[in-house]
Amino acid sequence: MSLLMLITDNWYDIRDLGNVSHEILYQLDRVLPYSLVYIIAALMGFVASFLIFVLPSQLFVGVLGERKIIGRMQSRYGPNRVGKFGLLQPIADAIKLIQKEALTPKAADKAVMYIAPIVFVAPAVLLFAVVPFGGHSVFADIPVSIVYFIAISGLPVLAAFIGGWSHANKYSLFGSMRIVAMTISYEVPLVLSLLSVVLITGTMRLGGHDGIDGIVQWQRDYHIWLIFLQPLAFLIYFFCVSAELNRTPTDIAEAESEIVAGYLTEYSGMKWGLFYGMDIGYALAAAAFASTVFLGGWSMFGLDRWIPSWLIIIAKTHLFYFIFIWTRGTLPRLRIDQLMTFAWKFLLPLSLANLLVIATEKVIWNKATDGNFDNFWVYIFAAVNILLSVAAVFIWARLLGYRPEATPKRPRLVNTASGYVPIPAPSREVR
Amino acid sequence: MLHDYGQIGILVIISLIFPLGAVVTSWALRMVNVRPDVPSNPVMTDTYECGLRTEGPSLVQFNFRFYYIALLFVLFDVELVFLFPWAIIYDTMGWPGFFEGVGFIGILCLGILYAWRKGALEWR
Amino acid sequence: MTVGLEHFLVVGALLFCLGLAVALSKRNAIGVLMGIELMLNAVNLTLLSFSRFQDTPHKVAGQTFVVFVITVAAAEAAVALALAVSVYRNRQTVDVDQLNLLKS
Amino acid sequence: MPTRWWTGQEMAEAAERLVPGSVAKSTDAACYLHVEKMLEAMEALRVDPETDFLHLTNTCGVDFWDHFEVVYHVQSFDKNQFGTLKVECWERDDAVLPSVTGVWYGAWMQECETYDLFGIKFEGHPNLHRILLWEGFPGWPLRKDFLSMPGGLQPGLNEFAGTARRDAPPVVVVE
Amino acid sequence: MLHLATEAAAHPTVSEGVLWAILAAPFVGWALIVLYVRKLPLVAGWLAAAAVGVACVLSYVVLFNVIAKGGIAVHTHEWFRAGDLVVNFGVRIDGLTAVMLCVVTSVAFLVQVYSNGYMKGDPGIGRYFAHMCLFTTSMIGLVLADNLFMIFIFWELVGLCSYLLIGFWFHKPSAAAAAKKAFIVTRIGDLGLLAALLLIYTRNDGNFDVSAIQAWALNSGTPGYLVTLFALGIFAGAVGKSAQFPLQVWLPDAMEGPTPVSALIHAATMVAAGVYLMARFFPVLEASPDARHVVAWIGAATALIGATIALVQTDFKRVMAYSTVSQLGLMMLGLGALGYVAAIFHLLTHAFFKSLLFLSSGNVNHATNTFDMRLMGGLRKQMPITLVTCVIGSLSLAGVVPLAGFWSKDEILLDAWRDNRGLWVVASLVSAMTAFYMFRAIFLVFFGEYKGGQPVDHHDEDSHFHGDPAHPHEAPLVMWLPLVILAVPAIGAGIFALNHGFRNLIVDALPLEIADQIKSESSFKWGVAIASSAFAAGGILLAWAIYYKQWFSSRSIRMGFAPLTNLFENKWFFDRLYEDFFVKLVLQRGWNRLLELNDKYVVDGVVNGSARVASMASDRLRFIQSGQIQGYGLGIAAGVVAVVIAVYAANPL
Amino acid sequence: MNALKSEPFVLNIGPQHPSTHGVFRVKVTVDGERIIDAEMVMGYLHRSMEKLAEERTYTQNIPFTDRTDYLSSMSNNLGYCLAVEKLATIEVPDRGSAIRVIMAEFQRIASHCMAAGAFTNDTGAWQTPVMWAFREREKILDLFEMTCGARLTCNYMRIGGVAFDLPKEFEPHARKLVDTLPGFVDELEGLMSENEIFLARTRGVAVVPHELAANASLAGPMLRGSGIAWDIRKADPYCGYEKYDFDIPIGYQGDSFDRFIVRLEEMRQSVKIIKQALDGLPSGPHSTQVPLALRPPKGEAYARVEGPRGELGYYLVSDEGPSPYRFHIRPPSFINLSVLKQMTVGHSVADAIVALGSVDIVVGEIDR
Amino acid sequence: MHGAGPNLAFWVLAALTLVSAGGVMVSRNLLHAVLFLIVSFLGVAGFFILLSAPFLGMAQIIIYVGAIAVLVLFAILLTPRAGRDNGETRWAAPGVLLSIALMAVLLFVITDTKWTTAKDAPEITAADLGQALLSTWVLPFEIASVLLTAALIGSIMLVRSPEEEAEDALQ
Repeated sequence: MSLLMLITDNWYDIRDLGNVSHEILYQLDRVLPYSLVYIIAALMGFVASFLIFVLPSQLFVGVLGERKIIGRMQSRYGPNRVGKFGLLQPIADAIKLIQKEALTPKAADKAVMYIAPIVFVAPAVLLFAVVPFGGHSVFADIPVSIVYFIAISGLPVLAAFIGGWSHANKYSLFGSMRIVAMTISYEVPLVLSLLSVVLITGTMRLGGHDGIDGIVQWQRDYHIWLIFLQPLAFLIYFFCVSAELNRTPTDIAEAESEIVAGYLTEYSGMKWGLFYGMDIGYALAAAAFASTVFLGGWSMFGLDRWIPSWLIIIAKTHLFYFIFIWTRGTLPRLRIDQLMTFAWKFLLPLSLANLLVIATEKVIWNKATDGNFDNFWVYIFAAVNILLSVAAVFIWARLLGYRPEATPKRPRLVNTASGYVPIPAPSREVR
Repeated sequence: MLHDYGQIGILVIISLIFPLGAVVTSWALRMVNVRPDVPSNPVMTDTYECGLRTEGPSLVQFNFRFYYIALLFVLFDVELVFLFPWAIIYDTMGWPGFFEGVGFIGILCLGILYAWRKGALEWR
Repeated sequence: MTVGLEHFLVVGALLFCLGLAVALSKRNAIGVLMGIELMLNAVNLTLLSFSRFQDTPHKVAGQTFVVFVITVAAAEAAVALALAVSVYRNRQTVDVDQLNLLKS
Repeated sequence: MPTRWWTGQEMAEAAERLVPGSVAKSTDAACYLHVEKMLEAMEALRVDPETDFLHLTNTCGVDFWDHFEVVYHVQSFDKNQFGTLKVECWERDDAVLPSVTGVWYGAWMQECETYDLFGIKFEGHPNLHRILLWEGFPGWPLRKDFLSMPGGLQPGLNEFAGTARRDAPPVVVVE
Repeated sequence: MLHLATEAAAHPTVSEGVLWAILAAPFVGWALIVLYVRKLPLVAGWLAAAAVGVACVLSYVVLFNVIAKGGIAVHTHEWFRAGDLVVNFGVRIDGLTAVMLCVVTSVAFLVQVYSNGYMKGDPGIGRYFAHMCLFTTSMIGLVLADNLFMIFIFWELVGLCSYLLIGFWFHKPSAAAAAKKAFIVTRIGDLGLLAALLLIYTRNDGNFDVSAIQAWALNSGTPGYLVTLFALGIFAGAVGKSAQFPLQVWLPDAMEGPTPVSALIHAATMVAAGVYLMARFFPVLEASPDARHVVAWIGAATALIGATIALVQTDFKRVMAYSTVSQLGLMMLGLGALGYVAAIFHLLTHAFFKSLLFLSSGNVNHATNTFDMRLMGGLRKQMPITLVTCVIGSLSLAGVVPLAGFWSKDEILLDAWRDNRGLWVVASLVSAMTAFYMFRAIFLVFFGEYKGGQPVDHHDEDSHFHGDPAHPHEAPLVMWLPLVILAVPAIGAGIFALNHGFRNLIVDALPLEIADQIKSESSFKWGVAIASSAFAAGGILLAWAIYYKQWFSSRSIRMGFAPLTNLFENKWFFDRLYEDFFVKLVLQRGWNRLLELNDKYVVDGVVNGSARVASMASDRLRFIQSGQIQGYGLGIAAGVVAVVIAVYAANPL
Repeated sequence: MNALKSEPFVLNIGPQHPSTHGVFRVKVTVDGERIIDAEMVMGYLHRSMEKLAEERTYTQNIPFTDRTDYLSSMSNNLGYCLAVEKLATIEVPDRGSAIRVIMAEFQRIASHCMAAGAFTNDTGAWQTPVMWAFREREKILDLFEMTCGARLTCNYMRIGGVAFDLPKEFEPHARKLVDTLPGFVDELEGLMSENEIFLARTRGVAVVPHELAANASLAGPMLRGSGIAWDIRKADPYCGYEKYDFDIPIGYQGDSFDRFIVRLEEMRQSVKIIKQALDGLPSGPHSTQVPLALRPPKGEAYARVEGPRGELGYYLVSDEGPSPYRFHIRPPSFINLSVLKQMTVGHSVADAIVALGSVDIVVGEIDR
Repeated sequence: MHGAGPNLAFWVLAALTLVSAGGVMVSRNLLHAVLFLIVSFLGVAGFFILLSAPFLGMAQIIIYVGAIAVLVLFAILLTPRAGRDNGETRWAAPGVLLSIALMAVLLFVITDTKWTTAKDAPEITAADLGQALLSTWVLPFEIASVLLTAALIGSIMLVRSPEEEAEDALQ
């Protein structure tokens, strides 16, 4: 029984839909052997955390919502034919994809080409295992959640790589190399930004609840979101994660207008569908992770006592996901050299600087408060860090040669046709 | 403790079954002839190159810059094995911990400075 | 049968021997390196098994050693693959059969 | 100030002044250059500050059954003037003219086009190839006698003699 | 921190970090230059100067601290432990160390500054500064080291750096050969040092600490022959590094390196290392009279040989080089004559005026594109600053009264007088000769008519010269300013001898019983001083008469002393001796012949019998030596298996 | 040794590629991602219009001109009609000229909408700017439909004037549209040229220095982007352009961004011209009567207009027959392509796409 | 190890790891070999977790699967003409035999030894690891960074092309 409690006490919180599962498991444990109940618990966790919380929101907010919102941004309607408001569009898409002809090029490495999408999907599901949907409702409450997240999120790039490599297509190879190069470049500042979060909270557990340390619990304790305390880390996280997810403006790996969808060029039918669907899955996972780490997770300044916590986290996730949609709808794509330069010369030094600042502050904090609970210093640091972040971003950009005022954005106007008009000297100098 | 990981293990199996199911369903539909069995046109199984035959080998030598990037990445990735434990116990260490960490990162930064200096970060 | 130390050691030994076989038999230098990585992994596995099962006062030493072995393995892989790439640039091959400059 | 359109005579005067002996004849519309001296004259017309024809607007060929004319429309930005130069080519089977790409780079594509459609070879062109039609296309379509070429297409035929597909060998014209 | 029991009362209080910083500053400079700024000559140069400058400033901090507090402080840490061998890594600070630190870093700093002018435009300038920094580092490490093991490490590093720097223009065959020669010859001496190290390891329980060794030597229980062996061992090392007879041959050839390198090697760092080592282990000499006499007489021989060869050299820089050999001989002589203070004092003053002289020779080369004195002359008009500084250096070296050289040389002469009159005679002779050859050089270079220098060979792309030898000119600021600065101590360093300040400072580095004994001796004797001044004046006057007034033709004098001049001009046939006798005769004819005979009669007898067997076996075994790693790996793994089986079979658990 | 670098290999951009705006092919040889050689292959859409035109009467040729540059049929019609009028010395009534100006300028705006939208699409902006541009273009096409019944291939101009007079509801609609268009241009400018990523992608990419631009016969926004103030409407006014007040926008250094902003500014200037033309729209006939079987006197004529892509010239030779003896189009986007190699070599593939987009090619016009 | 779960996990992981390590041995295509190697690494990571070292398990995934595998893949793609061939040398047969011999010896030793095992397995958290790294092993901790930097610099020097070398050959 005590062992069963280990599994089940994640699930007792009333607002977490937890008591239902608790009751079910408790009753089941009386009649069934332990290992069966264990597997049923895992299945229920999967059903709850992925099939209830994630998949519907992925289908209807991710697939449909993204298409709708981008459609609105582009002054068109978006899907509106299948079902009311096009609600059934994702399902129609899925049915269409499943029965589509699945082409396999003659030159392709068939086994690898089939394995790649499957391997691509699995980590997306696994990522949600550590996302806390409430104080106690987290699928696997492991103490190294952040490292788990980093480790698992590094896997899909391999799948994309071998998928692109497998069909012996030049565009795909371009895409594969680009996606790996870009992902590994952006992984470094991403990890460093998360490291600064770990540094300040002192724990690698994502969730936590009263009595157990965790990043969400830390944010609850100090009544502040880490986005205020570490704006720079948040920004770096955002850039890096959108690069790793291949979202515009960093979608060079599947750049439609350059290398014709890159590593996806030869994929069709359900295999392509898995890549496409799970792209959104990863975006949602990244958004959920970001909301947990930087936006307070399932906590809401005390409101979580009244609102179901999973509602809060899903709302925050989709809020964050909306930013992805927004950038995708509005921004052009960067070039690979610019992206690499951005990662290594801009984000990496900034994240190191951020780490340094946080480390210094943490020591000062520990000395100043002597280990006592103190909100005052947190707010001071939040203010300081916001100022420092803005300053650091601008100063470092300047140091790297960013001169916004040096680029005229309007053409010159002349009134007579008279051959070459030389650029006036000062403006030529600035440029 | 281990139970949580066990659940993750079960989730691995589930998450592999999940896409496998999609692919298998697609395959099953082909079996019942909902979906065409063989591609209707031999050109469809050609490798795509904007509607032309592929010229020359597809797997060609790539830019060595990719390798530099991978090297730098390995460097920083290994670094995090050291830095996460450092960050966890940072509270208890005070200034010595600060200097140990800064020294560690500082030496790594020498590496990246070297790479920067040698132009390994330029993407030509 | 309850799994104990021996089981892990056996797995480690088997992995090590597989790695050794790969390292000794492959013609491609990169293949050889893969064998070496397997051997290093086997060593790590063995170290952790002892750390987990052996009753010693310095239990954390096993993990620490694994950390350093991982570091060394990463450095080794970086340098060895750089060597392979560099050799390829100069000789158009990474076939260890043909890399017999050591031959007296 | 509208463009000053130079007559052929004015053009001939300027060309003669710059490169004596380069003008073959002149009409109201255009100035005809000698083939031997055309490049020299064109270069001179381009660089001379008076004429300043640094922009080759248009180049095309015209088939007059017995000879080809290649027309060069040139203009100046600073002086805002426009002129027409012409060169005649009396050889039909092996029509060759010097390429003006050395003078105006902009003739690159247009000479290719003229070669493609008229069959006039431009000597000195860096990469003279059939730009719109495929290599091996029989005949030169814009010649007036194209439709009556031996073995060729008669009006009303729905299949064109030169329907060489990508993989098929080029059609050999049977005399 | 470990205080010696005898020095518990007073010890330098300077923090350990400062000492490590002195060691680290040039090292960091080296690392930065090698990694980042090799391609930026200006940055590299001034970075190197700055790095050494930092070390220099800190050295003076240490020196003043030591002066204020006196005594010895040892900061030691365990470095590694292999079995019962414990090797420490630490620093020792006392008067001797402090003085050496200041000498090394000051000269090195000025040389670095000078190099910024001298090496301008050289394609390998980044490499140059990196090596210089590393060289300074190793010398500082050598001086700071608190145990023999570390001393040995830095000792070898110094050797390596000297190899790199002498062979800096490695595309010149002569430079490459000189570098090799220096390296090999000093290695011969290092064998002795290694032997001494091993001796300590076996006989002193592996305790390499300097203090422990000193105590070991002074302990009455230690067998005398051991102390003598140890002393001779380290002296062998010093003979190699400090170019003592019979291993002095490398030093003049080392002139092939850039002139600032020569200045650094010959004035402050490498050659001084030998003297420093002997001074560091002075108690050992004290304890072993036999060793002491060997040191003294070898020093005397070296001094004499160096001085005589210097008399006839035509190359300005080689005059300096042989002068260095000679002066080092004098220092060794002083040490052997129990003149600990005198030798170190002479090392100090010599460092200043000899680097001054070397740098001025560099200036002269800068102006004339040659070192050959026969092609110079009359440079006093064009190069007044160089002339003045050079004359000051020469006067100091000659030992003219108020200048620094006088006081240090005088003390050596005094110690020689006290110890052994024969040594005194040699030393006096050498000092007279010193005065003569220095002023011979001065008159040849700066006075008379200018003879045109060496025309620039424009086809020689490696040529370092970038000027016009037909119109010599004064060197730029960075090149004459160090001269002027160095001239100050060359004039005034004698002031330290006043009131026994210097003596008290460095004697504190010794164990108490010896220190007291030395402190009780007087350091000045009118008779000796007057005699030495007379010798110096005589030498100068003779040079003036021959080379300025030309009252006697140098040619006729040369004829008159034909056999001697022949001997001197051929460097006492040392090179010929080594080349012909050792290399050709002994090695090639003797040893090889022996081997050949052995081959013919012993080996062949065996081999012929087994050859067939061997060839058959090798046919089968040849594939093992395929040059393929995997074959070797296979062998290793098979060996492991065999060993495991063997071990397991031998001790079943 | 060659193998020390990455291997050069051939990559086909087109004919079936999203960024070639039709069936156009650039065969690039790339070394890693850097282009070391670029070769254009075209002709996939060749319809031999110049030959066809020799068999048809002068009036019958007008629809052909629609189909060369199908994004700016009005300008093409106008150029052809001007050429025939010049050949046959036909006067056009003032109202006809003014209507022509209005239509040509609307067409320019529509075409630039397409150009700017497609260009931003090439830089990777995911469809949004192109959709916004299409929205405005649709309104203009609505006007065309209202006037002549066709949206894309209008066939509206006639020799001696225009086909029909403006419908009475045209003017209010046009005025309304003209009022909103500058706002739209500002919007597009705010979306794109205030965007750092867009700047980074286009600034300094595919630079055409002004010497090359002049020597390579470039025209239109490509020429003006390189800093050459040359506009046929100013230099050689036709249809009464000398009466309108407008400016020529020119760029700074001839990079892709300059060409883009020149196009945006031209849209503003066009709006200005349309406003003036609407205000001063004279009354009277919209066309002179011209015989259907027109037989111009023997001779030749070269007439040009400033099309959206540059100088659009028509060269006609008449032998007094009912159809032109020689009919030649000076296609601006064809000639503008001649610097494609110079623009792309040395840049990456992504930049090549941007360069191609900044040329604003229309394959119908290139291949004719 | 108590309970059915860990035991089952052990056997599954052992099968996964060893089978895919065997896949590295037998696969002819080098890229397939890398994929097998990745699976093997993942299995070892699972073992780490099973051995109560979750942090190291994650680190194993991050470094071996995330970084080193990518490095190997890049190295393969950068040496294209060397072929994807993963064939054997003539040392293969003796090498395999020797491996079997070594395996036999090791298995014998393992089974023959009486191992003393601890009764309880206290959790070693990342914090403990950090404490050990920053106190007992602080010098190796710092030197590890030096090692990594040296490896980076050396690798970059090795991979640099002759053109890049030529730029600063003389310096």
